[in-house]
Amino acid sequence: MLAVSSSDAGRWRVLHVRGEIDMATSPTLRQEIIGQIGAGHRNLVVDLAGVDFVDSTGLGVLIGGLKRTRSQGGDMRLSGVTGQLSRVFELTGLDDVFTVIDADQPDGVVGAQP
Amino acid sequence: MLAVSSSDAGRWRVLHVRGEIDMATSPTLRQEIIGQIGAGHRNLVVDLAGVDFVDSTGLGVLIGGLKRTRSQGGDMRLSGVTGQLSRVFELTGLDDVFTVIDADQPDGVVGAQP
Amino acid sequence: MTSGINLVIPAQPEYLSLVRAVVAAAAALDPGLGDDRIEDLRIAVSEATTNAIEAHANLGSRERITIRCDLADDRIEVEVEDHADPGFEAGELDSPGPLDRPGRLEYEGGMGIPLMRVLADEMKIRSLDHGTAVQLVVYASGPSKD
Amino acid sequence: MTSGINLVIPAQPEYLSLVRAVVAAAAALDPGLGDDRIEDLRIAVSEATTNAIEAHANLGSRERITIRCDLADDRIEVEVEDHADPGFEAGELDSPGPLDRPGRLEYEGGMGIPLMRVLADEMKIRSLDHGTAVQLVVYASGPSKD
Ligand SMILES: Nc1ncnc2c1ncn2[C@@H]1O[C@H](COP(=O)(O)OP(=O)(O)O)[C@@H](O)[C@H]1O
Ligand SMILES: Nc1ncnc2c1ncn2[C@@H]1O[C@H](COP(=O)(O)OP(=O)(O)O)[C@@H](O)[C@H]1O
Repeated sequence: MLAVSSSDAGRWRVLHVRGEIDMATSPTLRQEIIGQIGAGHRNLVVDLAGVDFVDSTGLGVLIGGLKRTRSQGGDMRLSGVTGQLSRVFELTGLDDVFTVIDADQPDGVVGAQP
Repeated sequence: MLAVSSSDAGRWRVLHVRGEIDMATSPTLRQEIIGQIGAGHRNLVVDLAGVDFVDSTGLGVLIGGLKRTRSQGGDMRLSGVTGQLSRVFELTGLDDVFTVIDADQPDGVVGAQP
Repeated sequence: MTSGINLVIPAQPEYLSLVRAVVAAAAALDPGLGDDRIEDLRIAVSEATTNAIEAHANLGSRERITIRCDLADDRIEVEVEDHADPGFEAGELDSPGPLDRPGRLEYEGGMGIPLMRVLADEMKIRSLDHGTAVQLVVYASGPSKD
Repeated sequence: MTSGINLVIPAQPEYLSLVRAVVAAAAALDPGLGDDRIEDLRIAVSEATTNAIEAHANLGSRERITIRCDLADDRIEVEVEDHADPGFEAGELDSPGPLDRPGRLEYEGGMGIPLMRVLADEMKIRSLDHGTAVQLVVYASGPSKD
């Protein structure tokens, strides 16, 4: 099960993801990211606070999103990376690739780094 | 997993049960009930508020406890019977056999019906 | 059976909660099955597996128990197959006492099969060459068994 | 293998969460395995099963995937066996790229096998006659793989 809702924080479009991101659900997230970029939202925050599992398929979708936003002159950041997520981000070296922002102060941090 | 702790409410000994009561765990509950009766506690309340599953083996242990306390001139009552538990109690007719007391006011109801 | 799940477990009670978790997860894949019916199936399968474990224990058998979940469009079928031989005694199946027969509550056992019968929409017990198969069916749009 | 659990699932991604739940529940029966190691095993088995499902999908195969959990005193072994034939291409197994090789992050895939390698204490891939078996071992008192 995966559910995605969205909200705005300044120039950032925030996608709030809930559930597990694996081979079954990652196409939903990919479509959502592509749809947002297509609708003109080149600056995305993917809020993973409601996600308790991400597999390599899900990591691939996040990498793809990062590359897509950047190729449009935008950017993608993550928040809510804890537990199992921080473990796989660390093991794959993705913690160095993604800008992970503090879930408690998303606006502040996001606003401070345009 | 099954965990049992106990407390006193007037003349009643209250067993607070947590976990699932099935073939794997019901021997623990049976031993606990027998031990309490052996230690002189003939009036027992089994608080099932922390239990989310009871199978027929568990129901059998509760019936056994009721009979054992009564054969010693005591009694056994239940509290916290909700969800899956109320379904199996209803289907087996045990809701008519056991006195189920309100978990919110255990002392009051227990004290009122010596 | 290509849309089915099989689970094979040792005939030991500590695996019961795993069986319940698998059945609940399998049943949740059927969009037509409400939470109440999933719960009914979960209880019924737990009872059938308990009986199978008990039958193995009585015989000291170390063989394993198979739980097959078969999801069809309109129903979920679960079969619990054990290898405890001999299985049911002759006649035992003909008169499973109803839950409300007078005096039944004098006994601390004997509630498993009657519970399965009221919880499942269909329940069949088959004697195998070297064991027993209990089949439990719950229909997605089945009559509420309450 | 009498203390083992087998799970057979259709080669479809919606069964992945069930596989993770079963592996976690099986691993939890091993008192020597901490929550962190159970989590490592759960991720690794999920990756192996994902690859198996993908291999079946690529071939349009409708056969099922078997996940065997074998609990021993000092370790838990899980084997994921698929029936996607041919399995790995020759040579593919010899050079699984490490996670940190330069440019690897240019690709959105290729993280599954490296993740399994770092998460499990042992990982072996065997080509079968008609498929692939991936074996993952986590030791109860094994070296922390952090
Ligand atoms: N799988 C089985 N193999 C052999 N006998 C069984 C099996 N399941 C049930 N039985 C028999 O049917 C009886 C009634 O089962 P049940 O209603 O579940 O109550 P209980 O298990 O408490 O006796 C059991 O005592 C056992 O003799
Ligand atoms: N069970 C399998 N059967 C056949 N090929 C496999 C299997 N598992 C992995 N592979 C091959 O190994 C490659 C690398 O796998 P992996 O590291 O998990 O990354 P990804 O699945 O993202 O490509 C796969 O692309 C596939 O070609």
